[in-house]
Amino acid sequence: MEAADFEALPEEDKHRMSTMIDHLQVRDSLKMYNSLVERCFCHCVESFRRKTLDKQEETCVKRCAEKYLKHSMRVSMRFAELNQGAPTSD
Amino acid sequence: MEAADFEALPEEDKHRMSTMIDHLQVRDSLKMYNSLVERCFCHCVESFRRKTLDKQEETCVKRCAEKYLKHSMRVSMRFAELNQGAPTSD
Amino acid sequence: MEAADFEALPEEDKHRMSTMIDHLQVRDSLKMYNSLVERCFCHCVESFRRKTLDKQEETCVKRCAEKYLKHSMRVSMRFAELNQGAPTSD
Amino acid sequence: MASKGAPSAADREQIFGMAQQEMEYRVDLFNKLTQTCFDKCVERKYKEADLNVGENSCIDRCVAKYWQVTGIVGQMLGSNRPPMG
Amino acid sequence: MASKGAPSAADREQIFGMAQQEMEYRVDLFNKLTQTCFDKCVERKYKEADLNVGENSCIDRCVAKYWQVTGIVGQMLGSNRPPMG
Amino acid sequence: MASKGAPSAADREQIFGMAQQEMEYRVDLFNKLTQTCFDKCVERKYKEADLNVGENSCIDRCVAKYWQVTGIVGQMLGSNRPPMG
Repeated sequence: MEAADFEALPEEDKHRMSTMIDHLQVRDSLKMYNSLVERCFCHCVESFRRKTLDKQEETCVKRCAEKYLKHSMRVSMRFAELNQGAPTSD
Repeated sequence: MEAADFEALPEEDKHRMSTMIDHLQVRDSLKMYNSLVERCFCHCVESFRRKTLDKQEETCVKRCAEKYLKHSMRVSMRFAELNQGAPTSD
Repeated sequence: MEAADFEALPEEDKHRMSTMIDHLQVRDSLKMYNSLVERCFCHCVESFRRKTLDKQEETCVKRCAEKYLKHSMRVSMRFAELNQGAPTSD
Repeated sequence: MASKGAPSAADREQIFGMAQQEMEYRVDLFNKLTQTCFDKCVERKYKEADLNVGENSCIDRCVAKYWQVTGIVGQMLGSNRPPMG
Repeated sequence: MASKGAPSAADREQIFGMAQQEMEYRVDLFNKLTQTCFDKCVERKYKEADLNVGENSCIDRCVAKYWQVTGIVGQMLGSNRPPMG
Repeated sequence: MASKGAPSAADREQIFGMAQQEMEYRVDLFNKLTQTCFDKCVERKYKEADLNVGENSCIDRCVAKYWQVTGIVGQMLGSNRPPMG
């Protein structure tokens, strides 16, 4: 997709395009939310003898979720740099 | 999504909405079918020395599928209760 | 979906249908590309002490990708035969 | 918005799109929950086709705990109400 | 339906939607099958870029057995013809 | 194409569809990369809520290596530029 292609589009299509991008971003963040929950649940909850989380499980889930979010933001920055062809050093 | 939002919609949109819901439900059940097959295949079929299932594998697949369906229905009931804010006891 | 259903469709729908099929095929191949990358990365890259692939990892990735593509083509042929109800021998 | 509260075409698209995303989100959540609790609770020996008592109560608790995790994460993400509430 | 068997707009939408779902279902099935059989049959050492004889016959059998499983499950779900038959 | 380079309705659909697929592809790639590098780099003990130095540098290298793998595979698939360039 070249930038030129976008420029050739009439206003209504640009609008439609940005609506689509918004739509995909919401969907993306909901998906991220779902996989975060799945992962942190799997890593932190092992016992099913009660139907409420105990203190330890809750702490684990909170840290896991926070780590996942920080991780995801870091990946996002690195990913953007690589997409823009930033030079890399070892 | 508040109930009020739906009420404000004209008839044709309500129709469109229910078509969408039907569509997603069919898609959902097809996805469920696919993951059931994947899971039961993975759990039950280990040997590839013949190209047809032996009796034991077939029994395993059938039980696994039945269990998965029962499991899925149970999850669905519990999920609906929680969505409606049912009280939970331990 | 019976063949008859398609025949009853006007020309513009047939066109729309084939556009949809093209669209799904591109999406499918992009998904395949993504899962190939994920799988070969997981199998071949274990160390994160440098930020570039070493020679051994690179060789592993290339072979893995080639094998995955050959595998995928073979599955595709077998899958098509079964879809057409080809007889199977053990 | 037009007078008398009738939503405009753009508003209708918006409402429609949001409803669709919420539905897709719920389906995705339900599928992940179902698969996770199956792996956590159901024995892989498949000696019989029925869920036994232990499996059934494990499933109930698994769903309840999973639900709580969605709540905790939803709060952390800054809305009091998680996307699906 | 209109006379002469020309489908109405709504029927056309319906046919179109069903065809799309069937396509998506098949793609999903194919992808899962491909990944599952890769994991079951292809050695992870990647000593060479070709599939060897053992891997190839394992793949053929894996696909055939996977296909049978879809058939068994399809029957259990109450249609003689599984969704993709 | 119409004169003056204004794209026709069909061309616009085409451009639109391609853009959507490219977006979906990138989102899928990003999600897989995120999950894979989380599994490879982040310790599962969750002793604290911050990423430590070791985890952070592991993540950076993991992303860089993953990116190289997409490049290698993209080249093998016959385009000098992988789908996401």
